[in-house]
Amino acid sequence: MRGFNATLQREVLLAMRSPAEVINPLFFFVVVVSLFPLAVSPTPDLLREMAPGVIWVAALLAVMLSLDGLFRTDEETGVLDQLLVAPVELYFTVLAKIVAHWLLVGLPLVLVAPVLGYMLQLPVSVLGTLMWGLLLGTPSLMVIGAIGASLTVGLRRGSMLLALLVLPLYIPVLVFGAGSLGRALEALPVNPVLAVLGAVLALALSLGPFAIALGLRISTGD
Amino acid sequence: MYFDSFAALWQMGVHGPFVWSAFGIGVALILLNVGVAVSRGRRVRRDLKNIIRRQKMMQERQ
Amino acid sequence: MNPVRKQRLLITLGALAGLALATGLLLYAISANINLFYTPQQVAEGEAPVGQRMRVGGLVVEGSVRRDQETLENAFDLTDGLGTFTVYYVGILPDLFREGQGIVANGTLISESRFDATEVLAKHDEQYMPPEVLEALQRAGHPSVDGSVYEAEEGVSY
Amino acid sequence: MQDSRAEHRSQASVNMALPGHFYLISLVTLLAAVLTWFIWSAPVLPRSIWLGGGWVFGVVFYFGALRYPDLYWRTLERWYHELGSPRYFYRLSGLWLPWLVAIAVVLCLTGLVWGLAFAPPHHEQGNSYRIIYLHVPASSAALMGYMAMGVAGLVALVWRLKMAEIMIKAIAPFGAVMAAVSLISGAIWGRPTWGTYWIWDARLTSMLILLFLYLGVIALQNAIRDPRQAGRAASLLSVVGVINVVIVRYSVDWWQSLHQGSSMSMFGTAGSAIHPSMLAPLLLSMFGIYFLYAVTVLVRARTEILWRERKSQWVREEVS
Repeated sequence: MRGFNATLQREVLLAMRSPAEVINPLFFFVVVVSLFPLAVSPTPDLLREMAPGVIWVAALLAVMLSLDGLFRTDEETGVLDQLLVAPVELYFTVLAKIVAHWLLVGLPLVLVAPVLGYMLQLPVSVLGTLMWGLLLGTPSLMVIGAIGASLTVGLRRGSMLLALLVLPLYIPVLVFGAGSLGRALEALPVNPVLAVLGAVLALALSLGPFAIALGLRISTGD
Repeated sequence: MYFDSFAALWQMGVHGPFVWSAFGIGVALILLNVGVAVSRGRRVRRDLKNIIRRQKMMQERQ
Repeated sequence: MNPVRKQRLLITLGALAGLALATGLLLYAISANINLFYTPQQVAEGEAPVGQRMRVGGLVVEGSVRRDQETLENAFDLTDGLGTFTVYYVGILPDLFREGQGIVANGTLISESRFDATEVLAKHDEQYMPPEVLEALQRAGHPSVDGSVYEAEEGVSY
Repeated sequence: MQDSRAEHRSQASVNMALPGHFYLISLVTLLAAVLTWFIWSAPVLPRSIWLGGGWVFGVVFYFGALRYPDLYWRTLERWYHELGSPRYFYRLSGLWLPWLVAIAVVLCLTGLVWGLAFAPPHHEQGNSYRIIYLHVPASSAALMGYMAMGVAGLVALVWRLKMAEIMIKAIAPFGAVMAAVSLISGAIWGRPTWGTYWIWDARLTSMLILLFLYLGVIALQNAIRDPRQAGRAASLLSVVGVINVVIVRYSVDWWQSLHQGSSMSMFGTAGSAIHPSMLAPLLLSMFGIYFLYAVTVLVRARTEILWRERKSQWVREEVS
């Protein structure tokens, strides 16, 4: 557990020193969402219908772009090699990195989403579902994206490849996430859908770190 | 044959364009893929042959 | 226990707990009928919640279709042999819509005998056979033609 | 230096403490499970035939294995070790290849000609249904190929088997082409049948995602220079992808069922409703495509083996 806490603290400390890495994804999220009313049309009914898809796609892209650097700085500075030989299981290190990254990037997205939802004419009654959905969905996106990031860590022009690998894997989360919001708009029960999102999260958290650790070992040629 | 003539086979009622374009594209893609695999195999074999011959010549010269 | 063993044990237990949690949540989601798809039998038995939006599927009862050409109001009975109710729909019915054919409708269940549809979709015929065979079957009055395409107890994968 | 170390380790991990049987049993069980899932989700043949055949095979295998356990296990183990060795695989596949090519050509040609010219038309769709003689084999080959890639990926990750990595690299391109052919022919068929080239139907969407996953595996393989590393990375991605394909199928089914009904599910429900006169050519072309798949996979795998083993003595003898 000491290894887990140490990694968590280190990540948070590093992010505090360069706040751009935390603020940029959030800024990206807000900008992308506000592009849609300008590009399509600011008709309230249309916006409301589009809102679930727009918000979820924007959140997904923000998470994915933020993941590009998840292991890269560690790789460049040689920290990654240290982590690989440390007496702590890589599983915990990876999990700590993801938790830290989610606290720094994912949680702000969840918190700012209701404001954006309101701007996209979503009724206040569904904003709770929006937050719950993102709360359960963004960590899954982090884990799945980190698998891709671990495989592309040592590659030049890895970010484009990362998108290619990860976006198809994101589809279930996107479908159920946007679906929960869509059902909330139609006043249908959303708990079953949120439960599926939760199941995906549980699956991702329990199996994902294995895949990420393996991916890191493969990428470093270990 | 189900059709009376080759013209009828070609027209397939009203569906000729659909059926034949689907088969044309599909079969072309498949054959292209097989061709690429085979030609790549030949090229690799030829390259390896050249490399080995060159290495032998180098050895003999030494 | 040595620290590496302890860590591995923790990981295994955690992963197993995660898998169990995922299974539990999925079972809950499945039991909650995520599709909100109901058959006429379920509607007749009162399993379908009245007043909620849902999907229903079944066969259009022969001779039950009533169309109003002016207002585009349609009404027809939907059955699966075990229950029947009337579907009301305003709009143009799809081309493949025929009596005896399987359909799926989206809408609201008003009561156990009335369903207000916002959308009616015809189900594609899954049977693959030459026209001669179809004719022969129809001449012989074979019940499977046009009828058994829809299998209520199978649940049908929509 | 790096290479020899990896070589050594892969040798070591083959001779692990558990007997080979253990892994073989797990592998066969896994394959059976995957196959069952596949058959259940897309019964092109009546399920009874698939399952009946499966039972016959299972009973024969089980009692055979009970009566002559040594013979069975030794044979299986030998196969496993021999097929795991690139050199042996190269020699064996060279023997198979002419036969496979002949069978593939004969089956494909008879299936397609029969389907196009001799099979009766469909009672509602007329002649446009003849596209299934291309579409269905391509779709099923694309799905099967991805499953095979996932199994190979698992094998490659667990045992670091070089052949499994080579197989992934050989399967991916043809699988991508198969998925593309399935999508294109399906779109062309959709126009006269449903009145549109494309709808976001569950099957169409999941096939599109399958194509993306294939392309992802190919892209990852091309991006990494070291072949062993590329192979292992692709293995991991294909295993993750298989899990994803399963989830995608359910998620997409659920998602589109709320919005627009798939009134045109093809082989969705139980049993096959295809008349024998149409089924026969379909089966012929299906098996033809499978054999063609095998041919291209073997050709690609052989090329890859030659290139990877180019420094070894047997390749020198083989080539010159």
